[in-house]
Amino acid sequence: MPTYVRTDKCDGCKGQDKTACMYICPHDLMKLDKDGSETGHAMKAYNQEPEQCWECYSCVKICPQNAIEVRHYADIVPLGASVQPLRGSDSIMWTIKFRNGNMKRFKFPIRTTPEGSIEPYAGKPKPNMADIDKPGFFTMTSLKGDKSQLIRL
Amino acid sequence: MPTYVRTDKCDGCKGQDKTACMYICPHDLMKLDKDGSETGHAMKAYNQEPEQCWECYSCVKICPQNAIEVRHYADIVPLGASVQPLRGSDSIMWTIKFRNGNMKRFKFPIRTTPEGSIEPYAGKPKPNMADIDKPGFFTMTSLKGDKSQLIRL
Amino acid sequence: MTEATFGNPQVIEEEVDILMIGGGMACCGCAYEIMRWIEGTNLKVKLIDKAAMDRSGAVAQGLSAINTYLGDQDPADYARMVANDLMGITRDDLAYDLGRHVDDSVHLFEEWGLPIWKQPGDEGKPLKDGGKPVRSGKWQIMINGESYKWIVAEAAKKALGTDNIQERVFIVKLINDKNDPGRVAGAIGFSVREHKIHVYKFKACLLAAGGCVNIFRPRSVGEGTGRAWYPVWNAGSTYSMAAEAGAELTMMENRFVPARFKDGYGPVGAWFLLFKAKATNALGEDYLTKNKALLDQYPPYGQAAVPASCLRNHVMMHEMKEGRGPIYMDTPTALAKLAETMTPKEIKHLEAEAWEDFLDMCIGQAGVWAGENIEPEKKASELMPTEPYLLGSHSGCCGIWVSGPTDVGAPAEWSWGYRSMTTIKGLFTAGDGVGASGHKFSSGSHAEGRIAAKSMVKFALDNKDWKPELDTPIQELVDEIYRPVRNFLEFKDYTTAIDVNPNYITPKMLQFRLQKIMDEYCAGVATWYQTNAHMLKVCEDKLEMLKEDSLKMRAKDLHELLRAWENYHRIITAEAHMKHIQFREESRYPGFYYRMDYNFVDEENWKCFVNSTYDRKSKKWSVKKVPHVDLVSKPTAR
Amino acid sequence: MTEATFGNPQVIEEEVDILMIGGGMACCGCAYEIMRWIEGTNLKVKLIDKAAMDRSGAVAQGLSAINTYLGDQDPADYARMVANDLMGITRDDLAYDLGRHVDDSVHLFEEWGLPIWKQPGDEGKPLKDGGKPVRSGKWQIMINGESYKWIVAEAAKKALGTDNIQERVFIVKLINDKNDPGRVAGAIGFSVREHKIHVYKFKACLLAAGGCVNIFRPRSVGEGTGRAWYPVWNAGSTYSMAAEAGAELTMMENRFVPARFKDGYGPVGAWFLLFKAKATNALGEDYLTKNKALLDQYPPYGQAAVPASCLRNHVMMHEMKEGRGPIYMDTPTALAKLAETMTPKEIKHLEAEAWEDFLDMCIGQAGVWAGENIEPEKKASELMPTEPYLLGSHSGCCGIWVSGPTDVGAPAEWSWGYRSMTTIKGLFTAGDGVGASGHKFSSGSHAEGRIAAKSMVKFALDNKDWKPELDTPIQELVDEIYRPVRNFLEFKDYTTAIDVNPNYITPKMLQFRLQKIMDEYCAGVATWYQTNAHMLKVCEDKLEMLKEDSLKMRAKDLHELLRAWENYHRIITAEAHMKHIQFREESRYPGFYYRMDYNFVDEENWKCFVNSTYDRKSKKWSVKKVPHVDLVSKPTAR
Ligand SMILES: Cc1cc2c(cc1C)N(S(=O)(=O)O)C1C(=O)NC(=O)N=C1N2C[C@H](O)[C@H](O)[C@H](O)COP(=O)(O)OP(=O)(O)OC[C@H]1O[C@@H](n2cnc3c(N)ncnc32)[C@H](O)[C@@H]1O
Ligand SMILES: Cc1cc2c(cc1C)N(S(=O)(=O)O)[C@@H]1C(=O)NC(=O)N=C1N2C[C@H](O)[C@H](O)[C@H](O)COP(=O)(O)OP(=O)(O)OC[C@H]1O[C@@H](n2cnc3c(N)ncnc32)[C@H](O)[C@@H]1O
Ligand SMILES: Nc1ncnc2c1ncn2[C@@H]1O[C@H](COP(=O)(O)O)[C@@H](O)[C@H]1O
Ligand SMILES: Nc1ncnc2c1ncn2[C@@H]1O[C@H](COP(=O)(O)O)[C@@H](O)[C@H]1O
Ligand SMILES: Nc1ncnc2c1ncn2[C@@H]1O[C@H](COP(=O)(O)O)[C@@H](O)[C@H]1O
Ligand code: SF4
Ligand code: SF4
Ligand code: SF4
Ligand code: SF4
Ligand code: NA
Repeated sequence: MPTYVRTDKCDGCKGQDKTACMYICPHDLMKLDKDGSETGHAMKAYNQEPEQCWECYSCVKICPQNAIEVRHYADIVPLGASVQPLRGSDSIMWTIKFRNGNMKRFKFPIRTTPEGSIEPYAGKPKPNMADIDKPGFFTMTSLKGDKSQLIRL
Repeated sequence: MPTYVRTDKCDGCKGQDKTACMYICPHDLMKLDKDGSETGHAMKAYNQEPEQCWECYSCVKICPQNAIEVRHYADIVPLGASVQPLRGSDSIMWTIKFRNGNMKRFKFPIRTTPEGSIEPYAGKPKPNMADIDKPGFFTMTSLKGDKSQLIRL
Repeated sequence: MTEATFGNPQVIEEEVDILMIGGGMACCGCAYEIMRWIEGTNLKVKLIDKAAMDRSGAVAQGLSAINTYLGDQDPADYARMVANDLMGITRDDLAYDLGRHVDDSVHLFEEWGLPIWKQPGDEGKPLKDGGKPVRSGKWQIMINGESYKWIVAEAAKKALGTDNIQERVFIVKLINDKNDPGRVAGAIGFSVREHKIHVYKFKACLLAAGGCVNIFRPRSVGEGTGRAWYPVWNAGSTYSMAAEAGAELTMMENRFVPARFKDGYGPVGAWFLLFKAKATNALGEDYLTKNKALLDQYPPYGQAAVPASCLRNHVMMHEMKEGRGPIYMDTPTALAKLAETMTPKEIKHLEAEAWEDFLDMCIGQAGVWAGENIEPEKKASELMPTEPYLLGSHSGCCGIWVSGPTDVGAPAEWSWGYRSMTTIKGLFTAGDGVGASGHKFSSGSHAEGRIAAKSMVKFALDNKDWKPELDTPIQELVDEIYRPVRNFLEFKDYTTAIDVNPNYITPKMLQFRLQKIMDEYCAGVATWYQTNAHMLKVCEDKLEMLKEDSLKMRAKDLHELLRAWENYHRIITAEAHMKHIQFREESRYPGFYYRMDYNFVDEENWKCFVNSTYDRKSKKWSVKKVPHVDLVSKPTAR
Repeated sequence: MTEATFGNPQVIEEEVDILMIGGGMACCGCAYEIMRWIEGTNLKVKLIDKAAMDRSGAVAQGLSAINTYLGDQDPADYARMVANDLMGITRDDLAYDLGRHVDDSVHLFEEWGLPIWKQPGDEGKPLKDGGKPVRSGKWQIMINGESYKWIVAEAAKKALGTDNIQERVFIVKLINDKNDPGRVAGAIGFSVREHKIHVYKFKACLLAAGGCVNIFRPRSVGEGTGRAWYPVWNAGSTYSMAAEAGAELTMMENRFVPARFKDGYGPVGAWFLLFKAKATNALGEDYLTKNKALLDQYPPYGQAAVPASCLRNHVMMHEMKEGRGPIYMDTPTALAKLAETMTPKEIKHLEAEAWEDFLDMCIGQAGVWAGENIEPEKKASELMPTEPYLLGSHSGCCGIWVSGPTDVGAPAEWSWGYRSMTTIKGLFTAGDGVGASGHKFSSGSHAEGRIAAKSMVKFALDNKDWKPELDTPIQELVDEIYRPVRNFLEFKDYTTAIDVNPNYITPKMLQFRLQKIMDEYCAGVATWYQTNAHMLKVCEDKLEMLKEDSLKMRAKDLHELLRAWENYHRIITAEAHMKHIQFREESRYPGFYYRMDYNFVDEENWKCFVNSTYDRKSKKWSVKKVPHVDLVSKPTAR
């Protein structure tokens, strides 16, 4: 199920230094063909090693042009289906097209806080250096557990 | 064990219409890169689908420049060995280099008559049209076989 | 006329009397025999090979033995051996007929220049004149076979003449006659060198395009995909084109799973027979002897002097499954034993013979030995069963149902027309094409081509005034053949990478998909050759979708167009194989495949042929039982 | 300075106090905890990820459940479950410690914005405040996890600050201290974006680069090679770099072979636990119930309420081998049963949940369903065991031997230094890196990273004045890392096609060769997970040659250089796995692998850890037994 990039949609992230798809792919697959020497399509991205694609959809979800789609692994899956997301700030919409033409749509929440809003230590206690080699976290100093269960104590 | 073509040896069969390797490969693998657009090496041949090479050595044996060699399938065989023939008109010489550097050489006959010398029907009888729907060949009209073995006759 | 381009081929029509499709052993035999019989008849013949005859087909690389040479032996004995090796279900009429013809082809090979090993003292003496061959086995003789095909092709080409040969044209389909759907009238194919489509009309046609490889997943996946035992270029064209033309297939459930040297798939015959090597399990046990009880479960086939090939596999796999692998060919012991009575010079010669066995027919195995630093006198080599192949001339017997000889006592139903003709009028076959026989090998395939040749001449003469008319407009056929090219040209710019595109599929990925389906559901190596009705049903459904998707193959050049159509042929062949295995509710070939829901040989209900026909319009198969009869006496269970 | 080019990289040296290698769940946990503890200490930290933290590691795609959340349950019970699932041999100290820490990380996730499903009535109530989760199983809770990693990474990145993060640098090796070979002093890696090599010196290092995939051949071969269950980018860097630095590994014989939806490898947990679906054989039989006798052969592990994961596979494979496959997840029955008491709206919701389970964590499986026209309410789906993976945080427990907590009654030998430190001074690990525990999952890995964080701060403070010195000249390391590039530049024009060259090997072919060796000899899918001492010996010899040949890898660009070093890490990891399986003379994990020569669990002789060390100079492994002790009471055989 490797990704492919639609020629009509990709704008090479407007010539920015780092394209969104290259930035995000955990397996370093997406590549911008600057001069078209590799694909014939200058300033557009492509998947340089489709047989290593995990179909994780990270690039699909992040592409600002929705230019990336997925064609299920052709050596496994019959042709004609597609699974395409549209990821918003708090939810994701999925459109599933079956080989036989049937369609399904789903929407799921993805996040309850605005993106970028996390303040890691806001309202959290300061750690106590005296606890550094004790169990527990700075957020949690008392630990659960019925110690009588530990038969060698 | 796909074939490879040595850049320093291949002369593209001197720009002839049909190269020897393209002529002979039973699987249509060898290809002349006329303008270098496919390999960077103009007017030299290459194996266009190495993962389909049967290692039959047909191209290796026929190349007039001895430009074709074989590197054992890299996903199967440890590196460093080679098996290289030199095919003459009546015999073939094999040089086998082991991974550990050991060498073996063998020479075997391949043909007892000069190449191109076969006269298919010289000295052979003419067929008798009356025999056309009987068993046997024009070279052989009596057939072996103890018919009593045939239990339904 | 505008110049032909990619996507816009020139169409060339031609009419002959007899067409040969293929340029392998069978067609070479046919070419040789036929040109002599048509001298003075005005019949026009043509041979079409997808490759170059000098090195096309299964013998491209050479061979180190001729496996069928009877010498003093009786054809009835030969027919018995063939039947036992194929678990009892063969056509004795075909095997017997082959047995009484085959030696003549071998004599010709020798005359043409093929070096045949002789017994000491008989060195210069031709077989024909009583020269004693070096027999590796009861039926096999040793040769220096590097140039085997080159020699046989030279004779065929000389006989035919250059004008009657067309190389590098791949035949895609047979075309039925407009007025008689039970008859063939033509064939169509394309050049892989020029933008040309060739249409041939004919009265008779020999379809002998070899067997089928690569419908099952091979054991290696990268560069090593090329390393199948059977030559990667034989793509089931014979079976698929015959089926599409309506010819009855037989025993398509049969397959061949050779046990071979691991990884290189080098031949084992010479090692077992000539060098008398033993195969052992990892503990050094001679497992064939040890597991006699397993062989006894399959009387009489397991009890013959040489147990059936599939049963030899069965026992080997038993050891592997029980965890006593790897299986080894004990080459050091065999060579040491032979060397006991030898001079140093003879020992050197013996070593050369061992290497030549590979270098003559499976050079890749020599590569494996060299890469792994294996010297056979020092280190044993692993054996391994390969993925399954479909063929009819080696130790397998799938193929087309043909009309047999009339003088050997066969039932009338086995000979309905011209010798070697299929159930479709005008369509003949030989070699790997002929089903329900097997063990013809190179020599027998050549001989069978010659047998067919005469019959086709007779047919053509009998139909002198008949004119072939195609049942389909040529432009429709051309459009179909070039569809993969048009798929490519239409959609290639839709995505930025030509290999990943929702509008088409590359032939390579389609082939992988086919292989995955067959491997996982139709008893490939993934399941240790096991299947059952449930798995076959899944297989059936998946193949159906694959067949639909085959219309979406793309071809970016003529080479890929070749791959596209080879794969189409593979799909049809695979489907036939699956349908037959589905139909036969027993496990006739343990070691080749297991129907786990009927894991036994059922002599009472299934000692019969299974035949099928395909309807290319409805895309449906019909499968049926056909009674089996022995024409020579056979041993019974001990 | 001349500009850096391909083949001539710029070398950048940097010194920090604490380095984190990896940016997955464990390193994100570490980053969060550590930045708080070092406030005001002047300690300098840096995190290096080969990818982008937002979507790196196993959680890149998201997850649909958090599999470790204790809630009201006791850590001792958790430790019991972990031990049973891993056939008795786990470190209770580590599991117990994790169990008492893990919930806090889950509470943070929820606070940061991860949607966690709640019981009706508790919708808005956080877990922390007693909100009742929707439990799929005893330990698992359901989430809307598409953005799980994005959220966790945001917190970690905010905590760290941009300057302390370096993405797209692949760490190749750890460097030992010049004066103390039992200590690490640095790490070296290269950028896949710029021609730069990065050398880091440090006092302490958290090596948490995930587990290992693709040392075994995957079940598909073309485009589908990318479809492993485990993320293709985790390449055993954790185990191999630790081993090369001299750290003791433990339980490297353990592996995880998940049973998954066939072809897409979609998760089964929610189907079994939340939807209460049953797995059946092709005949519709509930094989787990039917084969209770098989489970009873492995007391007590097969007799628990939830039999050990490997044993669930064992029973499933038994059915497949007996020819009763395919195995199905009976989704229609499960959904119909749930729907019995539901409103149409609830049924629609249920359907959405079924799809979300895939869409949140294994979108490819949704693709398989769509491509095959499968609607789970109508058609059952096949299950299949995958190829083996090595990991320590899911249902597997291979990894590094670490120092445990001191307050839970563990033997003194289990805690020799700082918590989470390996046997190499300064080298810490977490998540998939920690061996002999398992079932930490995403939440536990995060928590374990936090546990390590504190310990590393302590270590760095205790070693404030210690200066790291590398035991190898940097230029030597640079030359080694760029060898594949130089192999390419030197030889690329020797042949006319850059991928076939006798002087080098592409990383892809090398990976295929590794996978072939492991698959065929070390109990991969090819042998149905079977091996024996003979096969392992062959494996050992072949891996040795492969290791030699790894010096000949080529890299035609930085992307391929990444693949080259990933594969080197895979080879070392594979070697460890093989050596451990070779050493443990029993079959501890039936269903994950079988030593056919010792096909039983041997509680008397092998109820022990197996630990190993590697010497990178001599390239030799030492393997030994380490006694096992229970810290919580365990059931005995019934
Ligand atoms: C593959 C193989 C085969 C053998 C062996 C080892 C190996 C590795 N061994 S050992 O195992 O025992 O080692 C043998 C041996 O030593 N001795 C022996 O006698 N026979 C052996 N065989 C068997 C013989 O080779 C075999 O029986 C004959 O060759 C069969 O003859 P024939 O049926 O004609 O098939 P072919 O493969 O030779 O020729 C096929 C031709 O068709 C062409 N073709 C195919 N499709 C076409 C299309 N669509 N259009 C046009 N042309 C299209 C091909 O190009 C070819 O010309
Ligand atoms: C693969 C997978 C995993 C899970 C699941 C499904 C699937 C398909 N499921 S279910 O089965 O039940 O469906 C889970 C689930 O639903 N719930 C759950 O809690 N956990 C599940 N896991 C388990 C967790 O994901 C797992 O336990 C944790 O992620 C482990 O954390 P950690 O040990 O940190 O590994 P990581 O994969 O997250 O991160 C690794 C990092 O290392 C980087 N890296 C790797 N090598 C490096 C190198 N040489 N140099 C620099 N960086 C270098 C990576 O980029 C990454 O950042
Ligand atoms: N173990 C064996 N015993 C007897 N004949 C064999 C054996 N193995 C191969 N043969 C025969 O040897 C020839 C070549 O075999 P192979 O190398 O298997 O293709 C064929 O005629 C086989 O039937
Ligand atoms: N897709 C989902 N998203 C969020 N919560 C869900 C989801 N599915 C089930 N739940 C939880 O499960 C319970 C039942 O859900 P509902 O059917 O929406 O009333 C509620 O408490 C929800 O919080
Ligand atoms: N059949 C089962 N019975 C009990 N627990 C299971 C089963 N299958 C999976 N699990 C658990 O469910 C979670 C997710 O499982 P999986 O989808 O297999 O990764 C893990 O905690 C597993 O241990
Ligand atoms: S993220 Fe989208 S628009 Fe940007 S380069 Fe990649 S495919 Fe093109
Ligand atoms: S789907 Fe995932 S693995 Fe595939 S290219 Fe996109 S980001 Fe990379
Ligand atoms: S036959 Fe040899 S010289 Fe001629 S093109 Fe091929 S490789 Fe070059
Ligand atoms: S070795 Fe044979 S298959 Fe390979 S390229 Fe040469 S002729 Fe073709
Ligand atoms: Na899962």
